[in-house]
Amino acid sequence: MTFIVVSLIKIAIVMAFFMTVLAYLQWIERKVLSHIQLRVGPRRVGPHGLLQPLADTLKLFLKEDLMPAHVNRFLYRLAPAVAVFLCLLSVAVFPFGPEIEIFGVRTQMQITDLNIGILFVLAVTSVGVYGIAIGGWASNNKYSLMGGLRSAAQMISYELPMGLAIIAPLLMLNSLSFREMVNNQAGYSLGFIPRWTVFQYPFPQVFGFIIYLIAAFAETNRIPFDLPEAENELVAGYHTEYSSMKFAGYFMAEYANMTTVCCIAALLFLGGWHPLFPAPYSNLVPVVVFVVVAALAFFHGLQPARKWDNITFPIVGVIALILAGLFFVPVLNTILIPIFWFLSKVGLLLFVFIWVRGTLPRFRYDQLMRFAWTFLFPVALINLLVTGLLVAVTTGH
Amino acid sequence: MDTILFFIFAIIAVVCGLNLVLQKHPISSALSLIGVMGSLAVLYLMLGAEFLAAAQVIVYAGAIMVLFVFVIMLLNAGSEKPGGKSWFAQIAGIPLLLAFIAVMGFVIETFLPALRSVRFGSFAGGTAREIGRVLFTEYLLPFEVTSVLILIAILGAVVLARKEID
Amino acid sequence: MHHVPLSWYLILSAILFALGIAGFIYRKNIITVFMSIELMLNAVNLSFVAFAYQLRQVDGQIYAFFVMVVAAAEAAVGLAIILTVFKNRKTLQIDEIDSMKL
Amino acid sequence: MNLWLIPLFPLLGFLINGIWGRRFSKALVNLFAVGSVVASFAYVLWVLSALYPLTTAHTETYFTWIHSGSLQIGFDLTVDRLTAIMLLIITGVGLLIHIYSAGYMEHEGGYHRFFSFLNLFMFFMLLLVLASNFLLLFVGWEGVGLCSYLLIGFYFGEDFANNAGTKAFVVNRIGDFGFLLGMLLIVVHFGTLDFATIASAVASMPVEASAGVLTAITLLLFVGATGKSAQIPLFVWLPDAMAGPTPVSALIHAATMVTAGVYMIARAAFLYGHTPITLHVVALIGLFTAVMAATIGMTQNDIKRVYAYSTVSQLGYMFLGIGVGAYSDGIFHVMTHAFFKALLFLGAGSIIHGIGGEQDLRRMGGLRKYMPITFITLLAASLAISGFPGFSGFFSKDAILSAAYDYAPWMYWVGVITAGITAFYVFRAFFLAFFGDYRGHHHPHESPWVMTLPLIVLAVFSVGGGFLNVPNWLAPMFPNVEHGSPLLMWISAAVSILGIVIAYYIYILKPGTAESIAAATGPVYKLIDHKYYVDEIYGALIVRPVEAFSRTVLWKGADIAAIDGGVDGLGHRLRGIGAIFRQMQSGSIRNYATWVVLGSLLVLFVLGLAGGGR
Repeated sequence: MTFIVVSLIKIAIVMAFFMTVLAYLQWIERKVLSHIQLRVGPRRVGPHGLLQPLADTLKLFLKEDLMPAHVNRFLYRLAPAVAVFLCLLSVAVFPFGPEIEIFGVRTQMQITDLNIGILFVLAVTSVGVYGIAIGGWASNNKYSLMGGLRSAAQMISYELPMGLAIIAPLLMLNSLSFREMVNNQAGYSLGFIPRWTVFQYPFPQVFGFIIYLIAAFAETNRIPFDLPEAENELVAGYHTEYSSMKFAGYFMAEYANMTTVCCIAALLFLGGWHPLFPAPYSNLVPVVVFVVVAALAFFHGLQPARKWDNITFPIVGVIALILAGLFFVPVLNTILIPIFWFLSKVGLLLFVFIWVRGTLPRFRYDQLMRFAWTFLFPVALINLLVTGLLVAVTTGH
Repeated sequence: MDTILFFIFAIIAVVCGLNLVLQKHPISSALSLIGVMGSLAVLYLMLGAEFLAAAQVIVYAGAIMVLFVFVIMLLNAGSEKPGGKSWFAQIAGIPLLLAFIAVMGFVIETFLPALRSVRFGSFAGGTAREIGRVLFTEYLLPFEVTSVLILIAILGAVVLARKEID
Repeated sequence: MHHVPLSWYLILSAILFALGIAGFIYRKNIITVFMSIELMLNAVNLSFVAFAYQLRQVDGQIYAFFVMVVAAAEAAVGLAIILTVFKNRKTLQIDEIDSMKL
Repeated sequence: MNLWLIPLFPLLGFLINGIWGRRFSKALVNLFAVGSVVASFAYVLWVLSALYPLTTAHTETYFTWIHSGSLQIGFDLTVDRLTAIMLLIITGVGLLIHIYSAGYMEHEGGYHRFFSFLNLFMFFMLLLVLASNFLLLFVGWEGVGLCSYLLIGFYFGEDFANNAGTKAFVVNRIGDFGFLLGMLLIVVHFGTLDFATIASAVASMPVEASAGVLTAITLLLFVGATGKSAQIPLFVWLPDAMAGPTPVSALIHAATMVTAGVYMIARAAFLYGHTPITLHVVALIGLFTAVMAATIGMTQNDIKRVYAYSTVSQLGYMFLGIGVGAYSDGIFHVMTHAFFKALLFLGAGSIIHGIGGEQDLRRMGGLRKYMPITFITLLAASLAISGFPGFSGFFSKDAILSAAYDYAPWMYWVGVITAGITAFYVFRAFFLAFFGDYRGHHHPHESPWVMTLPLIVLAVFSVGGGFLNVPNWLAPMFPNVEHGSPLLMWISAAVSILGIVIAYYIYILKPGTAESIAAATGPVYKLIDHKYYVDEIYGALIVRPVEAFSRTVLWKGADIAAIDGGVDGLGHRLRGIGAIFRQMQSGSIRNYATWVVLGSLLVLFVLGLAGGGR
């Protein structure tokens, strides 16, 4: 009985946190992009536009839910639902912390631990294609059909290199379940180099990581590969005919996919919740980070550039200090530190995504496909072969 | 718990199967086929075939059915025109079908010896490790042959489907 | 009835197989026929796995795996053929494609 | 003594003339043709003089011709007293006829072809006579049949010649068939075909009172003889054989070939001795043939046909002689007949030659003024054939008739009457040809000496032939029993003279009486004139039924219905079955699907039944 209750609680926590992250991810992206492009980004709604995501969701929610006449009714509604459902599904298997003891209940900081975890995620991503393909086809207009087909084709093409890139670290971690993978990445070789897959002994998976990231960009239709819904070419690609909530669904699906992909990368390549350097010192890092944030906040608060700066910045500074204080509570410590490291890695990767979006131009469709099949796929294969060879040699059996 | 799961997914599978047969438009029958495959994946898990379940979803639902959906979308062929079905099929179709199922049921019930009852987890043979070991030792030759088969299939598909550039 | 006897799985696979046959014979669109064949193959896979469970051997699953691989190859080539058929004859109705001449 | 030289000379003549004859001049062809026969005749005389007493047969074996299993047939030739006579007749008369035909064929086309065939005939006849086993005899037998076909059909441009040739050959073949069966029976029964061995084997066997193996053999051999020597059932071919040139008729259809049958039976006397039934049959057939042919001869208007029917009749006498057991008398009559019948034919030839190819007696007459030599020689021959006392015919025919009297008196009286009829029709032809005034529109002229010389020689032999006492020459081979009282001789002579007087009376004194008698006798005359409708009967009984049978049963029935029907039918049925299966290739994929499912269910069912589920 406790199992159900505990898992329900865990699900509640994770979903709440995950949904807020999705919303604010949109905000972060717009802020970062604007600063990259030397503009300010959303500032009207709430301090520094912090309430902007709330406004967006309300807007989409309240908009009239159009149902175009010539559309295949059932499939038109089914497509966004499928897209959203699938991308939220894979969060269930991500561990973000070791085994912990709270309120007398020993549990894992993870919704569930499947011993075929990675396969489950792969399956979900491969089925994810339907959301877009059927959406494009159901809206019954040429642009969305072409958009749907192209994005489906792109996702399938990049699924292969991603799959191979994922298999390579598995050879070294020799387990399919995420928890065991992360456990295998614990420890430090030569004292200070963390045994993350990226730095692990037989063959550091740097290439695998890079290939995975590139494939990830393609999977989530992010900038360099976002041709299908590129505004100036196919109007809006597969979700041209969609409005309000259905459009919001696709929008959310995109960001959810992005975070999922980053979590996988963090777990597979960057050692999940293991800190960068050995224990005693690494515990201080989160405190230092928050203290620095608080200092910056107060500094800006003192020289208000804008009308309310002198109020908003100090508030931010105080919050940062509180957070820093939390890390000193011994009970919370064991929980918060792993979460901190895990989230910082995921945050870093998300920043990379947004950063890339702000800088790189868009691929043409045929370049995109040729790049996948003639370059990425062979390199992933070679990487897999070399890893296999070295693992076989080193483990010696 | 197992029986409930079995019944849910068995019924889903049968309903989707029927849907596949009865639907006019190929896209809806394609989706119902995906439903069947999903429910079968779950049944495989019930029977301890984890790797196969994942493979079923990835290969069948994720790749093959995508091809089907692609082709249906590309060709955009409308739903079937009614009529043209032989009178024999109309009349004798359903009873024959039921008769076939009844016969198979009878055969399964009587001929096969004591069959085990399915308890989830009682046979964990289907793990990736076990399948990998067997696949690359006992079944290495078939594995290589099928890889060649797949290569040929790809070449065939490419040659058949490419536009004549002339 | 705490657990489900294996024979129900077999009966389910029989039902699916029968549905496959019905589709295979009854439908007029090539793609639907092709899909009913896939359904039949899936039914066979199910009985493979069921017997693998019964005999406590993993060989059944290996066979199912190979069936899946072959089905993939077959689907690839079959769909390519359907494409060319459609390109040449502008129709997918089986009854209209009944002579070698175009 | 290499007897094989005798047949070799004519063979060489045949080969030389046959191959290069086309390029030779007529004289050169004559040289080779007649030369080879002269050489052969001379060599025969030399051999006979060397072997003079020849009481026992002189046999020479050269090589083993056939050796299969127990049967051993050698190429070996025999000469004994019987062969000597035949050799003399063949080469002697043959030579005269060769000389005669040199003149007769002067202005005929295919000169070298005629003589090469004639030489070939001589070769086969000599081989037949010299053979010392049945098979070699049969080779000669077939050879002469072939040559008669070739020579009858000499004018192959004419239809009647071709038909006559074919008719002769077919009828002969039927006879030969009987002969062959007889030989096979001999092989089965005695294991060999050699005369000497068979004779010694038969000697110890009892005389067959009832019909036994020997009777069967002799009867079958006799069938062969009737075919070759034109007796009752198979004589139809001889009258038509007159379609050939006259020397051919003289040599083959008078002197030599037709006597082959008589010679064969005489040669196989050791067999016939043991089968009285067959001898009785031979006698009867001989007698009836004689009577029947003689009556037909009376009404014939073509001179060669008259002499053809007289040949058939005289052969009947020879078989009568053999049938009643007087072998030597039969052979004696063969010799005398050879002389006067050859003369008759050559005489007719010179008449035809003289009046430009006309053969019809009604368009002749008064030729004694134009052809004195032919007239005299033909008179001698006619007297000889009708048995005028003192002439050769009288001695041989009378001997046969008296022997017949001892055997069965009624045969004697029938024979004498036939002799009278013979005398009548011979002299009828003689008077029609030579007396009265010439009814033709040619200018008759005497034949050159090259034709008349043989006539004269033959006339001498016809007259003097009777005094060559053949019976006692053949005594050692055939027991010669003295028989018949002189009274019988005088009766037969008187009857023949009576025949001559009647003919003289009808045709010379009162020319119109022939027609009146013909009108008076009405139906009987018509019956005889139409040769007893024998050809028509054969046509109706054999030819038409066989033709009808082959058309309806064999052609329509077997060929079309059975064979064509079967083959085409099979093809048709296969197409039918094919059509059924074609339905399956309807092109509709749904049909195929249904068949696939049904097939798999069937297999499942069979496996279920057979396997039964372990």
